[in-house]
Amino acid sequence: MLVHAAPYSQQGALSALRFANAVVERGHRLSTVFFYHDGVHNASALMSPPQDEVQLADGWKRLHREGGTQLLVCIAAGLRRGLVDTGEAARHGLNSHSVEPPFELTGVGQLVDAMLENDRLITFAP
Amino acid sequence: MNSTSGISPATTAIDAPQDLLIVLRHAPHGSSWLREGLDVALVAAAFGKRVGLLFQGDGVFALLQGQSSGPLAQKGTHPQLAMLEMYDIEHLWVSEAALAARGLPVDSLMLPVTSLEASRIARLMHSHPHTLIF
Amino acid sequence: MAINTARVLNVEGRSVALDPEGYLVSLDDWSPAVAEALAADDDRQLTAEHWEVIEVLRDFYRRFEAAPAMRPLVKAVRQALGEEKGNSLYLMRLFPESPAKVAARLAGLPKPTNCL
Amino acid sequence: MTLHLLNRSPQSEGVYRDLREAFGDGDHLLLIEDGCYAALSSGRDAVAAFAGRVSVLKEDLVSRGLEGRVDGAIEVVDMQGFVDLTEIHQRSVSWF
Repeated sequence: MLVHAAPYSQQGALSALRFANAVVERGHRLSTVFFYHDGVHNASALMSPPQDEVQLADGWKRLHREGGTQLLVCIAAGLRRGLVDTGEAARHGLNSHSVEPPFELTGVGQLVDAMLENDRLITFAP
Repeated sequence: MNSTSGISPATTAIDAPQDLLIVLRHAPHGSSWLREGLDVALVAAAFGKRVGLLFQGDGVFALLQGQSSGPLAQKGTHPQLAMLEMYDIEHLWVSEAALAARGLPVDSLMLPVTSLEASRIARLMHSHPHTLIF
Repeated sequence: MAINTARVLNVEGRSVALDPEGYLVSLDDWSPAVAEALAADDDRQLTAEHWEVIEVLRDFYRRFEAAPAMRPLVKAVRQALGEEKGNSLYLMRLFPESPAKVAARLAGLPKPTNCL
Repeated sequence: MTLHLLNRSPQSEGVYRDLREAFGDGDHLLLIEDGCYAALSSGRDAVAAFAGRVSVLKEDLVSRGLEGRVDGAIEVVDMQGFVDLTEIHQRSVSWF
């Protein structure tokens, strides 16, 4: 699955999560969610929505915890937008980070690999 | 109608499907869609995948001559397009209708492209195993 | 400038700021003397063969505003310097580890985004 | 056979125009998010070219108060139906 939509800005992030849950319920394996464009914001460890709203971050992490879905974040798109894990923070001399496991910063090459290895790719856009 | 310039028809035929088709529908500068779509194309090609590009809708403005970063000091996409050749991305298709709607003749573009009428665009999509739209 | 300076290299009396991985903070600081200093900092000695490739990289960046991945680097070197040098073995020998990364640093190109 | 997802209202004419070019024999269109406004009878022109091969996602209709207003020619599917469509169609692309 490829997610371009930012959380809470566009419905695409929520649509993606709801579709992901439905696919898993059906018994399919969802190997990878790749976050690109503004979708990288879904990986922010600092998201703090009000309690009475959809908890997108919890939803993504549950996919990883219960089904082993990889949560991959495009590193180039992420760095530009402030999505940085501890490794990249060190590499760039930043004193804080915003991405934590199970989200992983990775290259676009992983998207290409995932596309070729899996039998379906569904994109959710803003 | 199928007009080609520069590249021999054999290399741009739509019956030469690539591993991946990237469809570019957004104009340069106003958003990062075009840039990020091209980035996927370049990375896939750097990994040895065969990549084709289809310019559709406002994406055809990416092919306009005379672009620059200019007063915006924001990187444009025209150097990325010029670089495609270095990544062996040679299959460039463009929507004939999108060009016509925007008053752009195919021979005024910065790269040689093959223009396709609508029915051939549908066939192009069908002939590719993987398509991403940006 | 949002890029952080980790340390400063002194080159011919000028201070050249480097980021935590040794890439130039400001690409305008680059000069051949800076390239030599960056190489020395890495315990590398630049020969004429290295310089040919560095020039190819700088030309690539001038034309395309981007640092090449390995495949297009090989192609650019082949176009500029011929078949004998336009192959990854030759480049790996000149710039061990990762030619695209190491040579880009010496040529004063932007730090790769780790995208590959 | 390709499943096309579209999430824009029919006021975004360009995206419908580009989709028409790319829509082939045996393809199917699923309207999601703001795309479900094209499922109203007022959106008939926008999706006329895909007649008989258009579905719309129920939860997006319901949340927008559109469930009772869908054009009769368009099939309403729930999330399970969305999954079905991705199973039937080997490929999927998204228009936005």
